[in-house]
Amino acid sequence: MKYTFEIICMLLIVGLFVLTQVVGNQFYFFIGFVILQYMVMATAWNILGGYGGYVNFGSAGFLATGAYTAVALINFLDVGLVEQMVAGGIFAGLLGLATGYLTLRLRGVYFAIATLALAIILETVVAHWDYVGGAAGTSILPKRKPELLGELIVDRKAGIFANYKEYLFFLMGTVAIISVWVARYIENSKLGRGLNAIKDSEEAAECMGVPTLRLKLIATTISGAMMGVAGAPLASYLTFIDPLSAFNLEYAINAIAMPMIGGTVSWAGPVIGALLLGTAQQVSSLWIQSELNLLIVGVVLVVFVIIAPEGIIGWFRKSRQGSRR
Amino acid sequence: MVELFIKNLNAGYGAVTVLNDVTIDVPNGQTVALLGTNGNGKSTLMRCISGLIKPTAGSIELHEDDGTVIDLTAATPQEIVEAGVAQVPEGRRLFPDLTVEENLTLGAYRKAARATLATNLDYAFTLFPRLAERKTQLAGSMSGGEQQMLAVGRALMSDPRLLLVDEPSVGLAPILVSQMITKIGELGESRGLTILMAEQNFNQAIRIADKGYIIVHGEIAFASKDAADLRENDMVKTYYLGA
Amino acid sequence: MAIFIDLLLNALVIGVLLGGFYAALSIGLSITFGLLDVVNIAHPTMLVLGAFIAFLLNSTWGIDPVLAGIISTPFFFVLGWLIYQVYYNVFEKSGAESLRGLAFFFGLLFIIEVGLIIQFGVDHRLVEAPYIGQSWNIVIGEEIDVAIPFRLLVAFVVAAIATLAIHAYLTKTFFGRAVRAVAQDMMALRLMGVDPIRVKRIAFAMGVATAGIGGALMIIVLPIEPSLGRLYLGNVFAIVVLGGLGSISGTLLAAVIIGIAESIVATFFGPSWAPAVSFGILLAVLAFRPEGLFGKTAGAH
Amino acid sequence: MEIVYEQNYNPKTADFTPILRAANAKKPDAIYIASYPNGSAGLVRALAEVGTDAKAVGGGMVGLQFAGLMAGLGPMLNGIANYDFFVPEPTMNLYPGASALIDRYQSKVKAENLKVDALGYYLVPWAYANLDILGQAVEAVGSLDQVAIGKYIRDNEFTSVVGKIKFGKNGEWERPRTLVVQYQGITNNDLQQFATPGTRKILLPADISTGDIQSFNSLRK
Repeated sequence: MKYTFEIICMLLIVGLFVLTQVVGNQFYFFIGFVILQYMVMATAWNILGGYGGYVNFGSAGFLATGAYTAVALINFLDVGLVEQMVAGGIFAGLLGLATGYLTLRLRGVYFAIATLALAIILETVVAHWDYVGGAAGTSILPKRKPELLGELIVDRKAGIFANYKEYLFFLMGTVAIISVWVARYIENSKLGRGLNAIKDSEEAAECMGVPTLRLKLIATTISGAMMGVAGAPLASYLTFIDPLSAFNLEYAINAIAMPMIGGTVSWAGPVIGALLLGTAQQVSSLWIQSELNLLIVGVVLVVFVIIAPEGIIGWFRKSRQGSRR
Repeated sequence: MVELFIKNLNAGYGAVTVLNDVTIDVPNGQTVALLGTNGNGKSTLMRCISGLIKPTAGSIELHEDDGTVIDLTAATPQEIVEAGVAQVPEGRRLFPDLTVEENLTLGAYRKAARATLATNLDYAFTLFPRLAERKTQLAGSMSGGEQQMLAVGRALMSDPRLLLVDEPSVGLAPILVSQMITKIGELGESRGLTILMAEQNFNQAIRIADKGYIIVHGEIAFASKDAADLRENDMVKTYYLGA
Repeated sequence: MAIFIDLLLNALVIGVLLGGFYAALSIGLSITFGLLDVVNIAHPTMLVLGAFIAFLLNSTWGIDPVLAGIISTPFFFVLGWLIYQVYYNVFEKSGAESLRGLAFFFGLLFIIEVGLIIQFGVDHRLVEAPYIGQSWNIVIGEEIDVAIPFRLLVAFVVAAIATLAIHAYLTKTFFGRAVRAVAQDMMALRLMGVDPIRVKRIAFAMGVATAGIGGALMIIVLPIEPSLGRLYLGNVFAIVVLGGLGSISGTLLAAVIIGIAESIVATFFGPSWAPAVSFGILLAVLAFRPEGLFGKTAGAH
Repeated sequence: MEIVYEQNYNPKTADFTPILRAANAKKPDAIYIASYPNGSAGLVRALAEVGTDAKAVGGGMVGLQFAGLMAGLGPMLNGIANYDFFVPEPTMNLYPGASALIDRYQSKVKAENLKVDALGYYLVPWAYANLDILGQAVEAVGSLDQVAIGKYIRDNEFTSVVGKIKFGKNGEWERPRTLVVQYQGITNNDLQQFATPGTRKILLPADISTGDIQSFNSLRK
């Protein structure tokens, strides 16, 4: 069937909604949100990094752009979460476009370092922007009884969701599913094939008439926008935000590690990577030591790039091919 | 003083066989031309001799005057250089970000050549005065002709007994080609070097060669008896004219 | 006016000293990344490891931190040797070094960092040495005097010696020249009778070995904790790229430029703008001159 | 009060001498520093290297309470006034059980070689009190009903290792309990001197003070 994937996506969104209504313990939504956020980050990173071969070290900068767009909007207009996410996406997308323009001549490691530099400059600027809390950060108290299209969304008794954690979880889940759909669409489109050609050899791609410049700009914009959307609810989720946590390098690292572990060639790679690594991190920080979080990322990453260079996806494909023979 | 013997050599890349049963002899002090157009296996043979590619069958040996035989077939590139074999690779393969002098000095990396570094450097500069003028210039910024001089100079820095020259004429203007080939010819005479030179410019190569081989599709299609045979044999003309 | 001159003079002096310190942090990366093309993003964390070893030697036996750095250098040489062995066999040999190699070093970064947390905890650590907390005051004129903190001076002098020694080694010895040539053409190097893998292995080990002494300087200059390496990741890469890949003297110069820029900005505009300025310089250089300030070939290839 | 110089610093700042110099140029009477551990240590060193004519220096410097930094900085701390939560001064005896708790903590850290603060004055009593109060509230309420527990904590006074505690309208301490201490008479880098009275004289609150504030430079050699 032509729209099987789309139908599955819709069913998943409905499934997420049902979960929020059935499961009572807020805590699951609390950690589920992080895993879903990482799924968006990994998927977004993979569009540029996995398909196009451009390694973005500055993912945290895009995420924080979304988060701070949201903070500015809350202070300025007191708008709801959905509006914050849309605005966060737009601004981070614009930042992606600017990054693309600024780094057009850069490839490989140079591009990676330029993105890192950009994130650090942004962090410094935000730390001086007192309107959003400056270096000290700012507390965000989510709106009481928020409404969307006339419906009361979050309220213990009368709302669609009993609390903010459920609402945030549902929103992030929806964004994750849409992101994955977009990534899959790109993968099978002219854009995806063009990016793949760029990854193999930019010169060759150019010679074959691939509009490398345009494709790169589209990819940096889409990837940046996705990260911005994922970052926008961060302030509401943490109820506090400061530059140090919003621009944390851990976001950048996870955004790279997850696709690498899952596999960078297909949309499913970042999803699997985020599910595995995200869950492992959340579980380990609960029951073991929080530092072990990072140890797990480190060890898993090293082991994977050594024994399963194409990630879990590649590993499966290989073993499937092996058994066919 | 050495003589190079290659017997029944087979070699290739992975599953692709490039050289098939190649037998060549480069006598002491002679300049031997390995002729053939592009893609016939000249460079592969050169790489085999230098140990960059391992042959799948056959042998490569250096025979010394006193009867010692050095087997190069399974030797590493380092051991081959230590045995006194230097190569001027196809495409020159200079270190573009190093200066002319540094490129030359790297040529003397071989232990036996380090002691005579100064003498050899002087020799290279006398042979190619242009290099002396551009001593501190980056190799990558020089013209094609100068780069070829540097490539030859660099190979000489290791005090080789056997010099392999792969396509010295590629990318050079005709006048420079003839100058370069003449220089290589002089080298053989003045330093008593044994030279194996791969070339597709038949005319120029046979000018200085003491004997020659024509390689076609990885096989030796013709082996001349001597210099006169190389210049006059009809086979050469047939191949040269592009049969 | 006197105050302005006083501040400017001190900012310049501190900037140069700071630059020397930054050079010590970057020089190893200038070898491994600049000359060998190995993107060792774990380098700053290795420096922190070096700093902790200096701390351990200093707090247990009272060994001077600089001496401790020299003592730990062979250990880092071996560590670098082993890491390259894995890196070469798993990634470089199969030509898969770019993305996977990067991920490999990313993972290494976290393994070292968490190892340090498990071993030492997350507290800040300092070392004791007679020169820490002392300074050399030079009175130049009325209301103008220059104070040179000894810890920065020690860092600068050691860094300068190490950088010059490495520079001399790379330009004056046969092996050093081979190191500089190895990323340019491995095959040609083979034809010179050099084993390029051995060259890379030793050179990489040398680059990592600088983490011993560099880490010691780090803990002399500032308190350290396990995740400090991540903070310096941007700085050291910025300096190496700014200086131009493959240029050791360029790295030193770039480090001094960043040091002076940071200290002038810190003095006259406020310290919190400093990173934006140094990374602004980097970004501008990357956008308009990708080969870096002193690089020879284009970096954008 | 006139503010003559105010700046933020970045967590990565390696050297703080330019900052102190720029501040000194404005000839301040007092320097208030709000810093995290890295900056605290950097500024203490800069104060030792560049010096200052300000009469009072310190404020909210996080990190100087940590055993590692105290030992590392040693005499460089002299004269700095800083906030703290608990110090081994005689007047702190009004907290019943605190010293027994610290003793237990210190011996456990030593015996099991734990990678945590070796002294534990700064956070241990209050962390203990935190959970103690929660525990008392849960027992009094008799269930895990969050609303009821919250109400109980707001409405009642508690006694724990840090004495009597009552919370004010906004959840703050009804009576401020933060100490202001001044580092005095530190002679070397030995950690144990910080476990004895005298190195951190309590200036505030006044009822438990063990010393008077002295000018910054009078306490430095």
